[in-house]
This record gives sequence, C-alpha cells and structure tokens, in this order.
Amino acid sequence: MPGGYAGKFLDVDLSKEKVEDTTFDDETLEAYFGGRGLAAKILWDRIGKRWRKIDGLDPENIFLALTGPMTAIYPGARIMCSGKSPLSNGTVGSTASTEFASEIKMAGYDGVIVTGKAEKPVYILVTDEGGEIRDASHLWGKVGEETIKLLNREVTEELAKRKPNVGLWKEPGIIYIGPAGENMVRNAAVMSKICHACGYGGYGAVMGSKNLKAVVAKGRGKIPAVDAPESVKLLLKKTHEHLIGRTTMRRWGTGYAGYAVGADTSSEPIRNWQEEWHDEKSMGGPRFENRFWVKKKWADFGCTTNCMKISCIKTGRWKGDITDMPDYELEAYCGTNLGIFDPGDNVHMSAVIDNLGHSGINGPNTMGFAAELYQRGILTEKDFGFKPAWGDAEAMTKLAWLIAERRKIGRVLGEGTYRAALKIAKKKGMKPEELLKYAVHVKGIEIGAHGTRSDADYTHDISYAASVQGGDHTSVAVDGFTEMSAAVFTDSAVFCNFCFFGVPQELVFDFAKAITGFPITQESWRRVTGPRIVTLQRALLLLGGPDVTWKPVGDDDNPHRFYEPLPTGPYKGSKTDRALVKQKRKTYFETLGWDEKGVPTKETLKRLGLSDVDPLMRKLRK
Amino acid sequence: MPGGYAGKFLEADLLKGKISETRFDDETLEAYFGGRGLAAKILWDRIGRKWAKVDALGPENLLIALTGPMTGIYPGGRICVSGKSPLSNGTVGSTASTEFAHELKCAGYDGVIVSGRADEPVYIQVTDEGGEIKPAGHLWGKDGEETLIALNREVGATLAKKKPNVGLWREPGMIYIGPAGENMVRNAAVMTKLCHACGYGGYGAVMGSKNLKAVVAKGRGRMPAVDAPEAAKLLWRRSHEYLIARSGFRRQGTGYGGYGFGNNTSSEPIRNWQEEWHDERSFGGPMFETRFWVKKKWSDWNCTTNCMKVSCIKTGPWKGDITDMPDYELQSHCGTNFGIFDPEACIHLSTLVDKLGHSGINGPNAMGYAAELYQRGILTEKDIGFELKWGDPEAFDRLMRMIAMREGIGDVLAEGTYRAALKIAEMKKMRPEELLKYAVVVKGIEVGAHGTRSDADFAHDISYAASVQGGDHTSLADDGYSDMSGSIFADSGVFCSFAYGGVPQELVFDFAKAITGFPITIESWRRVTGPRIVTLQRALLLMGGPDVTWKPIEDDDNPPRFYEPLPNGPYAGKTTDRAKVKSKMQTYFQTLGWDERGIPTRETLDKLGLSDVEPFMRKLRE
Amino acid sequence: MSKPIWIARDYAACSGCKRCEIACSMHHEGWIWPEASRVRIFMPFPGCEVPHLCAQCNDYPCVNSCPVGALSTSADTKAVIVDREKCTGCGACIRACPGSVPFLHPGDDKATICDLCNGDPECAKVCKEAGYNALMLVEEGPSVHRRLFSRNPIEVAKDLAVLFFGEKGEEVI
Amino acid sequence: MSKPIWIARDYAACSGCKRCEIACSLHHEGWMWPEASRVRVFMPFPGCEVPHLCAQCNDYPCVDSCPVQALSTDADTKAVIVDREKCISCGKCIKACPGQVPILHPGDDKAIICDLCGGDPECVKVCKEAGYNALMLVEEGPSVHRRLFSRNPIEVAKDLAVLFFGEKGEEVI
Repeated sequence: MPGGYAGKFLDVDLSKEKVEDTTFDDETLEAYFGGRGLAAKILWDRIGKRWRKIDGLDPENIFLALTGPMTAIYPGARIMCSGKSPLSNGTVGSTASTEFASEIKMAGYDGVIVTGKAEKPVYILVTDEGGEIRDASHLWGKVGEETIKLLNREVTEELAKRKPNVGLWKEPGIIYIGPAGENMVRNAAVMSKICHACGYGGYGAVMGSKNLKAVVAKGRGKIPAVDAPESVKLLLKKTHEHLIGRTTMRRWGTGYAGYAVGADTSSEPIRNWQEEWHDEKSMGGPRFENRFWVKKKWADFGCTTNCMKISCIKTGRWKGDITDMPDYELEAYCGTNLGIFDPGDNVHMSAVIDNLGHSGINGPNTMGFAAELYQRGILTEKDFGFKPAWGDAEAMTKLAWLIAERRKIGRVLGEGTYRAALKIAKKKGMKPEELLKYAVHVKGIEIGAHGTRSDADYTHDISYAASVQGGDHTSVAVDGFTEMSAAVFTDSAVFCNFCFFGVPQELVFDFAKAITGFPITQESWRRVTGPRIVTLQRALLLLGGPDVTWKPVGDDDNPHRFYEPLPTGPYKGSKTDRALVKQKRKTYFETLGWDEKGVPTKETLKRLGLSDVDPLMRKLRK
Repeated sequence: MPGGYAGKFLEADLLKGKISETRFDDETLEAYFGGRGLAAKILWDRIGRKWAKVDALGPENLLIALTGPMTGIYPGGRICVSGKSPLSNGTVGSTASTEFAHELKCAGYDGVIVSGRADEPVYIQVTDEGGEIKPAGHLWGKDGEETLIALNREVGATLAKKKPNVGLWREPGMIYIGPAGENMVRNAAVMTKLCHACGYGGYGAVMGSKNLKAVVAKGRGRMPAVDAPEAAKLLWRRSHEYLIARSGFRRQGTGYGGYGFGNNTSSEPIRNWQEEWHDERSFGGPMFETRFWVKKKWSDWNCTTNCMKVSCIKTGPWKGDITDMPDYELQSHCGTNFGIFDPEACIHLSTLVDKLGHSGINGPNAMGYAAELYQRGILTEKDIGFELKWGDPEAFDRLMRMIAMREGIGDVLAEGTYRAALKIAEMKKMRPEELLKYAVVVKGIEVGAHGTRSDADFAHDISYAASVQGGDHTSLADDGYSDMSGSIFADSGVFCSFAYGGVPQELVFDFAKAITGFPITIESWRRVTGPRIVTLQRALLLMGGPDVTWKPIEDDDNPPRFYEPLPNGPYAGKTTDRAKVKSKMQTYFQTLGWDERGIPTRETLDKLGLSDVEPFMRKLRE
Repeated sequence: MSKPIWIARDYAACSGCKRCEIACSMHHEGWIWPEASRVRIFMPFPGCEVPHLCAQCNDYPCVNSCPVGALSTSADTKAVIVDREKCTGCGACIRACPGSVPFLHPGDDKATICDLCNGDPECAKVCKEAGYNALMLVEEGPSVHRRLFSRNPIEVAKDLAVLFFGEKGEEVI
Repeated sequence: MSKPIWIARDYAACSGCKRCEIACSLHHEGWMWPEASRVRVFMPFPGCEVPHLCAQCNDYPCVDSCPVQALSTDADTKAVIVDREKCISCGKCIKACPGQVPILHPGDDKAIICDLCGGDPECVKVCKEAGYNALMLVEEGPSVHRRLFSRNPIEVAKDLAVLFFGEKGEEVI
C-alpha cells in the first residue's frame, strides 16, 4: 500500500445504522490522492449517475470527512469535508485545521463516509476499535462551545471507562455543527475547535440533514508509515525551518488585514460590497492585539506557522466572548461587511457566528445582503422585527440567531444568498435580476473577502467566475495550470495552505513523493492529477440539480456588483473588465481541455480516465 | 567631582516651606559612598548630638531618600530611604526598585533630604528646574493605587503645560505613602510602583509625620557622567550577561519560595512563627503562575533579572486585585504567617497591604502576633471586635485596615510588634516578658521570613541578633567581614541586591571604581568603608531613645521564639544554639573593633574617622 | 551530558502545535506517534493547552510505588527510567503520580515516562526553535518544586482558562 | 545593511526594564540618557509598559509637515532622518505624528526620531538578548499597518490594562 494512508475508511449508513470499513485500490488513491480529489471520485462513483435528482440535503447525499496522505505528516494537519453541495449542487473540498485529522489517522482511518439519515440526533465515535453511532439528543441545539465541552467530558470519561488503567486519556478530536447546521441553513459550516470551520459548500447543513451532530475521533496508534521515512524526517525539519522563517505571518497571521486590504488594496467587502475601501484605523491589528489577544501564538497539530491568536473580550456587554483572532475573513465579513468597525463588536460577531455554526464568510454575506435590502427598502423593519442597520452589532446578532434557528426572515435567509434572493423576489413580486444584482455569490457560493475590482489583490477577473468552487477564495481559478498545484493539491493532500506558501513547491512535492511513493511531481499534478480532479468537479457542477442548474459559460461569471465601479478610495471608478473575463475564461477552458462552453471534451475525459462521465457531458454539449 | 554623582542634593525644609541645594565634599562621598552610608553620616552630622532626644516621628527627624553613585548605571536602579527609625531608634538603609531613582538623577539630584513638618499635606516635585513643594490635601487618605494614578495624571499634566512643545511627557517616578504612613503606623513603608516598598525602618511613618504624601521626580537630563565611560559601558554589558544567564531565577523570581522555604528549609513563618514547615502544595509557585501571572517578565529600570511578575485576580470577590507576584516575603507574611495557604487570598492580602502602605513584612508580622495573642486568649474577640482566626482572609483584611486607620486595637498594633507588646502588657496587666516572648522582633524591627532554627536557610544564629538593622533579612550580620561587601555595599551603591547575586563581586567593584574613580576594592570595603558605615549605624542604634534604648549585648539577641524547638517537619526539635550565638557575637564584635558589649572602641572610631562619636560611646562604656 | 536537568514549562506560552509530541515520538518510536509521546499536550478547551510530562519529583513516588522495581532514576539526568522487561503494566506508577503523568504505551502496554532523552530533550529543542519556549531546558537538580508541576492537566487548564478568559474561564472546562 | 527594516513591537511582552532606552542613548548620545532615547517606554500604570518609537508610517506625515525640510527618509532603511542643522524646533512634526512620537531633544531642543541605527537597531539587540522580544527586527518595507503603531502610548496602555486586568483595567489609567 502507498505510504501516508491508514488504509481504510469508515463507511457509515445512518439509516441502516450500519458501520463498516471500506478501502480503495492503489490506482484510485494515486489518481485522486485524497481529500478533495478522492471525495469527488467517491461521489461520482456512488451517486454520480443520479446526481441531478439528489438534493444536497437528501439522505441520499453523502457526507465525507477525509484526510489525505500528507495529513498530520506535513505541517498543518487539516480535515476536508465534502459531499454534494446544497449551495452549488456541485462539490466543494472544504478544509479546516483540527486535531480531528491527526486523531482519525491514529485511529487507523483515512476518513469517514456517511450516508443516510439517523432517526434521532447522533454522533459518530471513531477509535482504534472502529466506529460506533452514539446518541446525541442531549447535544442537539447546543452551541459550539457547549458541544465541545460536553463531548470532551463525555467521550474522555467513556474511553477512560473502557481502558481505565492506561493513564490519563487526552481529549478527542471533534468536528461538529451548531444550531445553523442542525436547522439546515444551506451555507452552515462544519466546525472544529470553537472557531475553525470547513466553511464553503454548506456541509454543516448536510450533517444536519443527516441528524449528525458530530464526528469524534480518538486514536492511540501511530501516524501511518511512509514510503521513505528518512527523507520525510529531513524534509519535515527543512519545511519547519521555512515556516519558522516567516516572522510577520507568525506574529500576526492574517489578523492585520482588516485594515490593510481595505485601506491598501481596496478589495475588502464593506456594507455588502457597496464599497471596498476604508481608512478606519480602529480596525487595525494592533487594536485587536493589545486589547484582546490572550494567546499570540496558537497552532494546530504539527504547525509552526501559528497564524492564529486567541481573542477574549474582558469587559462590557460582550464580556467572555472567545474567538480566534478574528482572521481577515471574519474581520471583513463579521466586521466591515456589516458596517462594523469596532474591534470589540467584531470579535463578538465572530464569536456568535462560530458558536452558531454559521460559515463566517457565507453566513454574514447573506446577512449583509439582507441589510442592503433593508437599506434599499426592499426588506422592511416588519420583515425583520427590528432594524438591521449597518454597524449595529446588537441587530446583527439577532439576525444571526434568526437565521441559525430558521425563524421569521431567517427561514428565507437560511437558504443562502442566491436562493434567498430568488425567494424574496417571488415574495415581493419582483424580477429575480432586481434582487440578484445585490447577491455577491458565484454559483450559489458566497464570495470570500477579496474583491476583483481594484485588481490589486490576488483575486482577479476569472478567479471566482471560472472556479469549480464558485466564490471560494481558497480555490481561485488563475490560468487553469498553476492553481492545480496549489489549492487543488493542498485540499487533496489535505494540509493547511498557510503551511504551503513560503515553502518551495519543489520541496513540497518531494515531500508528497517521499510520503506516498507515487511518482508524483509538480508537472504531473499540473498536467494530469489536478486537471482530473477539477474536470470531474466541473462535470458534477454542471450536472447540478435538482433545484438549480448552472448554465455553462452563462453562469461562469462574476456577480453583478463586481462590474459596478468602485465608489471610493484610491481605486475609485475601477471595475472588473468584462472583455478580460471573456478572453481569460476562454483560455482557461482551452488549457483544461474543455469546450468553449466549459464542458469537458470527450478526449479530455478519456485522457483523464473519466470516460464514464462522457455520456452525461454529451447531453450538455448539445 | 567623582563620577556617578549628579553632584547636588535637594533640601526641603517643610517647616519653612523652603527648598535649597546641598553638596558634599568628595572626601565625604568617598568615605560614605551614598545611600545607606551617606544617610547615616548626614543623620549623625545634623541630629547626632541630640539623637537620644529626637523623636523619630517629630519634626526634627530627617526623611532622606538617596541614590548612590551606581544607581541607574549598574543594573537594577533603586532608591534608599533612611532617617531615624521609629522602630529601632537607630538608622536603617531601606531600599526599593523604582524609576524614581534614575528620574531623580536625570533631574540632576543624588537625593532628597527633608526636614521639618508641613502644616498641610504636601508632596515634593523634583524636575530639572529644581524642587517644588505642592499641596497634597486632595491626595491625603488615598490608597497607593489611587495616589499613583492621581499623581501620574496631575504631574504629567503640569509638566506638559510647562513645556508643551517638546513632545509627549512620560509619567514621573515617585515614592509615596498610603494611609498606614499617613497615620504614622510605626512600621509603615515608603511605597513605589504600586507594590514595591522600602519596607524596613518605618519610614512611611516618618513621611506621614512630616505631612509628606509623596516625592515625585521627572528629569530630562542625561545620567551623571562616570570616571571611565568606556570601561563602564563594557562592564554594563558584561554584568547583564551574567544576569540574563540566571534562567531559573528570571523565570520564577522568589515566587516559588512560598512552598520551597517551608517545605525544604523549614524556615518559613507560619502562624506567627509557631511553625516553620508545611507541605501545602496548593501554595506552590505554579498555582500562582498558572492562574494569576498576567506578566511573567517584569523589571525596573535597567534590570534584566525581571524577577517580578504581575499578578491579577480575574474572578470572585477580589476581582481586579493587582500585585507583584507576590514575592516570597509576602507569600509567607500575607500567607503562611496568617495560616493562609490559598494563593488567591494571599494575592488579595498582598494587594491590600500594598494599597494601605503597610510594610508587607513588618505590618503582617504585627498582625500575626495579634492573631497568636487571640489564639492564646490574651486578646479576645472583645478587644479586636471580631474573631481573628488563622487562615481567615476576611479577618486579616479587616485587621489590616484597622491598623492603617489606627482604629480600635489597630491603634495599639500600629505601634509595631515590639511596642504593641509592651502596650498590651500594660493593658492586660501582665509582665512585658509574657508578651514579648511571642514578639518576633529584633531591636524593634520585625524579622524577615527566614528563620534561623533549622539552620538550613541563609539566616543563622547572629544574622539578626548582631545586625545594626535588627530583623532586616536583607542586611544580615555574618562574620563582620564578608557581609560588609554584601548588603551594606549594595545599599550604599544603591542598586538591587538581586542584580548583585550572580555577578562576580570583583566585576561589581571594578564597576564601582570605573563609575566613581575612587580607589575602591572589595578589601577596602570589607576593612574600612563597610565597617565605618556599620560602626556609625551601631553607635546611633545604641544611642537610641527617646522612648526605647537598647541594652548593649543583652538586646543583641534573637527573639525568644527562635530558641523554642521547631514543632514539626524534617527539622522538628531543632532550635537556635545559644552558645553559638554568644561565641559568634564576640567574634563579630572583635572583627569590627567593638568591645565585648559591642560598643565601638576609641581606636576603632579614630581609625574610621569617627572620633567625634567617641564622647557618646564613652558614656555607654561607663 | 551528565548534569541533572529539568524541563521547565510555561503553560501560557504553549501554542498547542504538538511538535513536542512529534519530536518525542520520532526519537523514541522512530515515527510520529502522539499517544506514545512522553510529552502530551492536553487541550480540554481550545486555547488552554497544557504540556503534560514527568516533572521528576524529588521524592519519586512512582519509583517507590512499582511492585516489581521496574522504575529507577538516572544517575546523570535524574530522569525516571522504565525497565520495559520488568514492567507488568499494572499501572501502580500512574496512580502514585500526583499528576497521573505516566501512561501505558499504546503499543505494548508498558509504563511510559519521559527519560529526558539522556539530557538533550527533543521536545525542548523544537519548542525553542519555534520561539515558544513553553518547554525550557534548565540545568537544575530535583527540588521540592518539581512535585508541584506534577499536577492533573485538567486542573492546570482550569487555571489557565481563568487567566485568559476571566470569569468566562470558570465555565468552559 | 541596506534593506528596508522595521521594528515590530509586542507591547504585552515588554518587561519595562528600559534597556532599550539605555542602549539607544548609549549609541546616539554616548551615555545613558533616557529622555534623549529614540525609544521611550511609557508606564502610565505599572504593568502596562509601552515601548514608544517611530513606526515609519508609509505616508510619513512628519516629513511632509516640516516647514524647513529638516526631515527626510533614509533610502536604505526608510527611517526618518532629522537634519539637526535645519531643524528650528517648531514641533510641527510632533503635532503631525498620529502617535506624537518625535520629541525635542532635552539637550538642544532639536527634533529627534528613531533612525533605526542605520539598519542595526541597538534597542532590538538588547531586548532580544534578554529574551523579551518586545521589540523585533523585521525586514520589511513601509506598509499601511505602520501608521497603526503610531498611536498615543496612553491609549495603547489603556488597551493593555484591559487585556491584563479585565474590568479593573478600565479604571487604572
């Protein structure tokens, strides 16, 4: 067996309450590596043929939590969650840093595959003895902090009871959902460690649809053996040297961008992207650091980047709120995008969002959308029951709760920005376009906090428009070539991309080879494996359904707002260039061997070993 | 002029409200160096001849706050406060680390000499422009924390008004007293930086007796020039290298002593010294560090020992209490000596002691004394007003305040342990000995938290008995030779003894020479300068008066308790050896050229240039 | 290196990266094996990470507790040495330890205790390299303080929670 | 050394030992002179120490404010350089600085501002030597963040007070 893999996957059918082990042959593992890639493959094999008929929230959908061969060996262990996305109706490889990843490997599993739907709330416990389905009724409705606390106690006690004399049991690794996931808020996140989230894709809702509150793992075994242990040890040392060299990233993480991305590159969402520039010095990193950071170097398993910092509010109405940093994305989405420029309010909103299990990016995107509709008088105080005014943290907190509990206006907004727009249009008797023009999403997936209009940030013209994961800022389309060996690779090998940047790519791929023993190179990834994964994701995305199906090329575009000129700041007036988008999209499709509509060609599918997908693509080509 | 000195001293006559400047000739400076030594000389010159008649709390006494030539240049800048001690009726060189010291020097002064008594509360402000006497009515009655906050604001504002355009003004350095000092509690401390104290000697009471709330200094000048600048710079770097190398001490300061001295060396005061051993693991350094230390490396000007750690109570009734560590002395005196073994209660009482301006050692010694009298039924609930039970923080909290305010029994205990014993004897119609046997004092000065019975600590037989500063654990008598170059040197060069230990003595004395240009060596200190200072202190101590005068040799003894066998622990049964005390006492006297009763001989006085003291010693000899 | 050493810890400085576990198990087990690592980071609540390892109490209750004399102390480093041949996996040392530091090896169920890597602990090296210094190597013989560091990590974490989060900290663990 | 550098600061890590002031004045003034030091540690309340020094804002308001062009930026380090000949002590740079960092030299009343010691700052060296790392040398050109560090030290200290002391911290400064 190739190195780095535990060798088996836990296969759970919640309807039949059946738990068994599955394995995949070496060829499949080599062809799809793990995580994001393998997830797409599993989904295609199991439900690909019926794809259009399956709703992301149907019991038939599959919830996947996979590691990759590099997980917990390469620095920055992560878990990758996937399944049919209730947002894009395609697939997303959604990752988060967590000890759950290392624990499940130590328990002897590379991942968990969950189908069906439990009758009552349950959680899955994975140990060296295998997997078991356990009652979670007492956890249902609990927010993140509570869930962690209770599961830590409960599981540690249980394990200590089973093996009392081996010494103290350490807490397990956990992925879980909050109320948002339980109530199937379409863009809800799979949470971990109170503030880490698999945010994109809406897999929190998928867990909720299966009555699955959490997956808990505690292993006592070794991390899987590798193909070339000695080189791996040396590569590990070298990699850490590179990571430790990144002084400022280690000191501040992304926590300083809340000011800079706005003030410097004019690409920060403000009041639902109506603006992207600000000079609010209060939102600067030092204000967070000096007043709230109680731990300035926080890291996950095997990581020396420690880009996370723990914040705690010590005084005032939000006293006791705890969150990580917030990082840039949440500074923007739980801050500027809601018109909030007070660090304390920002830390609070982030803590609320995390506790409720919203995706810190996607949830607040919808909230910002709603707030703009209120600003424009399309939604009224009556619709909300209060005034969701920009910058009003109290009101935004209320809104976050309403959505998580799917009450009042939350029932609609819980559908995610895109679907909410359509529903509100119907409700208000307006044309969909009239509302969609305020919805900042691509293919149902709300966009990360990096605008394209100033063209000064790392996201540009087709970054989102052409991406198989829509608005996901961690997986942007560039030229159909370089990104393959970046996001697509890290999400499939499953480790943190913040442990990828700053390390020479050659070194990383040697690392991958030394671990797995596959003849893998940067080139092979860029030319074959990467494109194979992306092409399969593209196929599933285009198949879409049942409620929404995306038009090839037609929907491979930016949100309306990105074509409005920036109203303020140094980049005032600049906007995303339609001509450039058209042209670069074309090149992108060509590079990947897709036709002018972006439908993979027969040849490409054949070359990538996806011939069985061709029949379904043929229909689209017509 | 010799190097290291600013050259002038500020004279403040509070009676006349007059400010002037004094200088001392080079010979005097060389003969008495600074701080403790120079203070004794100044006192002798000015009030020596009427010494026995001078009431330490009367206007004719002097309050002297001096730096030394090494202050601020050698690591660990300190201030040395002295005067006629209201406790011993002799003199004590009482030092504390504070920015007040180098601020004073940068303002161009080596020290402040205060005489007389103001009719209204005042404080003295020292700047480059000279000294000013300012009203302090609004500060009177404020505790330490409030005083510090108010003065920082007030003085900061005045200076900024004086020179608005030079840029931001920094907070001044200051020494001040709390309510205990104001109400002339005899063992009250001169406080600084919230939790640093010139504890021994009772100079807080002397300040109070002069209606002097504080002395504040802000200087913009450079530190005094030195004799050999290049050498001084090198020595400065080298000495820091030594200090930085002391990893253990830098990590924990003395904050681990609360458990270590009790458990290990059986020399920690417990329940007023009835015991000196305990195994209370709740009272260990880690329990303070993990829960309360918000800053683990805290230093004063020019110090890399950073043995201080800032503690803060975050929860419960004492929430918001802030103190330093507490260090070992306060862990024992505000902890074990009260029968308290709970870190939180200890931090609270330490904070309160500091706020009230009690000396953290001497004040609680008197309180522990009272608690033992209560335990023995000598003092009753009626006398005190409540039950004074060991281990009850609330009770000691109340007693602390009563003493500071001189309310009820507090008025008696405010006289310090020794005088309180006599007063209570009177009150209860008992013989003095019956009460003095529980008083752990030497020559009116309560003993520091290092017992002599186990003989396992650094305090032994004559350490306190023969010391010219009585119970002062920072100035122990040893063999009348090596101790000269220890505390007596540090207190006269005026720097922190913790910045002294760990650095080779040769280096320190070379440093002293490079700074001053005096032909100073370890030997010259041990043979001449040290003995000169100590002999003068001894003379003044023996002259004593007016209320108490010590009998030579008879009163050169340990408290009775130190001759009771230790009741428990590994050293159970051990006691201080009387015979050894006797014999070592004689050697000590001989080494210093004092007669068998410890009175300096004529030859010695001549040799040390103290012939003018002889007439007074002659009387004693007769 | 033959001097007695100790691994001092600054819990508040621990990032939770667990490289100490990786380095320790690589050294002792030849590969990454967190549960076999002699130092284990407990995290009962995110943010409250507690490096848990032997503190070499000066009175060595574990050594005295072993019914078969499998535990001894290294003459050089003063570390506790486990004779895996003799160990019966009875767990007496775990119960005797005030902090329940020892544990039975997940592989062979033998008692496992930090051996200070014969004087050059891997965990302290990687922690220092990363600039955390949550684990610090100090040259110092056993002292009474040591046993105070042998404390249940959950209790330690509860204190940290209050230090970091104030009153909120009293609820989270 | 010719790269642009910056002195990053971790206020919470400052011990208040003020060796940075000593090292700075030894370097620039030839002897200890805290009030002439280009870095000054403010301590409005004990425990809340704030190293206060130029942050090299990317927009250099001080340089623009000088009526006699006495201020310029160093091509290599990007530090602000004061031409003491030209300086007329008007204090405009102080008012222009968002954090009132510059001061008039207590000796000759000329404006003084951190010159980054030409690329090898003394303050950082002694701070690092002592293991505090409250001041850290970073090889990095001016960025918009910089101006955020140019902030009134009393305001910074107020934040620190809350971080350390919670609600109590709101009262002490």
